[in-house]
Amino acid sequence: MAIRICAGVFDPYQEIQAYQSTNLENSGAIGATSIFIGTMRDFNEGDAVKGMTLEHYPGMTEKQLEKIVTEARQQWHIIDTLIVHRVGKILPAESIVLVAVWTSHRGDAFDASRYIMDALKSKVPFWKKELLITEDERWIVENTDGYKCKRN
Amino acid sequence: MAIRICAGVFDPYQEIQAYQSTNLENSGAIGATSIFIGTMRDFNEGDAVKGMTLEHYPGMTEKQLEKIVTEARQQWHIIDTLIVHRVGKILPAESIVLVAVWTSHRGDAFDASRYIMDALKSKVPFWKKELLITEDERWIVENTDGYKCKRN
Amino acid sequence: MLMSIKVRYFASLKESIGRQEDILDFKELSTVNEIWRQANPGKPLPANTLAAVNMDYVELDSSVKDGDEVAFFPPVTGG
Amino acid sequence: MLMSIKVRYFASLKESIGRQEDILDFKELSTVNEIWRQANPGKPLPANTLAAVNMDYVELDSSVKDGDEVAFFPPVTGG
Repeated sequence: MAIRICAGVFDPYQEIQAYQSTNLENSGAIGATSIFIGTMRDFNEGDAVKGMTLEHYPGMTEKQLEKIVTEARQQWHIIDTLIVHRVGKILPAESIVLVAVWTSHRGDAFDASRYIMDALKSKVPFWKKELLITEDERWIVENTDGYKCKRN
Repeated sequence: MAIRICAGVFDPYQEIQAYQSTNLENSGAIGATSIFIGTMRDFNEGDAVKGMTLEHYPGMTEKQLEKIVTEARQQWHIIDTLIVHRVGKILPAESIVLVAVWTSHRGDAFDASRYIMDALKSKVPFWKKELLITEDERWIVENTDGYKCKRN
Repeated sequence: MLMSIKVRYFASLKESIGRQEDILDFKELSTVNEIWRQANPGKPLPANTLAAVNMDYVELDSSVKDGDEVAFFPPVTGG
Repeated sequence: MLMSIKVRYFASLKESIGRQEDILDFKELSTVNEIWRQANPGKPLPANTLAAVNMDYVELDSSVKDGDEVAFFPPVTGG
């Protein structure tokens, strides 16, 4: 289990592969890996966005993430997890968050990665301030629940 | 949108990165990537497994996968998808399947990747034959729905 | 006119039948069920067998026309 | 005995208050609400503000003891 708060650009695929090769090599118990990567978009709420600053509450961030992983482990059979979250100044297309969950069966991997992402979005003390192409700055007020886009 | 049936070992992270750099470079619309990787375990139904052969129905495999992706696109806002599936002889810890879904919002990414995996497991003509360490061979009779492992 | 139908078998069903493919000739429009019976006389279709015509899933009473490819196979286990 | 409480503010709340940290002294056991009032006299706690004591979420009527770190911040927007 690893949690990393990252002040510079990170490559999610390098993070996963490095973690796997150190911690999960030859683990024949792994049948499923569910990975979520959140990336900065260049458009939000109808406005073109050219950058973002991610503030956080050092210490509480890690404490809440650890709590979320513990809760997930109580609900699903999890072999391992990796969470990386960016802070500081970010540009569009850069990675904001990586959640990887390794399990034996796919149901656990899907359920747990979704649980961790939803809990992270609602409980972990990160705050985003957007810089628009108009040079205006604005705090994002609230995360959506993320599940409103189903077409029918 | 890409679908690839692969007769040799594949590296899911290389597949994703190659696909992204060719098809999705500088896509500022992407906010979420949901990736599922299925890997061969060395243990199944109480027995140690040392290898597996994956048979498929060429042509129908691709047709059914395309249909599943079309169904997913009708239900969720999807920017792009990549599916890679292994066939032939496989060893434990090797990748069997990769499903990657790129979207603007995380709900669509989670929902669609899960939908694609579930549909793939129930509809796409692949069949697994396990080789046990006892040298016995056996066909896997039926895929589970994958969602029975919740602890409480 | 004679109808020619290709029949394919996969996985455990292919092994239990001992063949992977049949080419059958029919004198009239047939069904998937009828094709199984003609290709495998005396052998009932195993429970849970799935059928496809031209690579799409069909019910066993679906009709089959000249040139169709009919496939029989056990539940799929990919992913 | 004097209690010393560190109060921290984050994000838009930090900007609107114009401070990121206060150190307050109390003569008796206090609550999160009371700490806000003493640190920001005359300024009501903005709606939706979240509070944490020692990096765990708490209700506003939770009690606070010597050495605690109390934090106030708007809804989180990470991920």
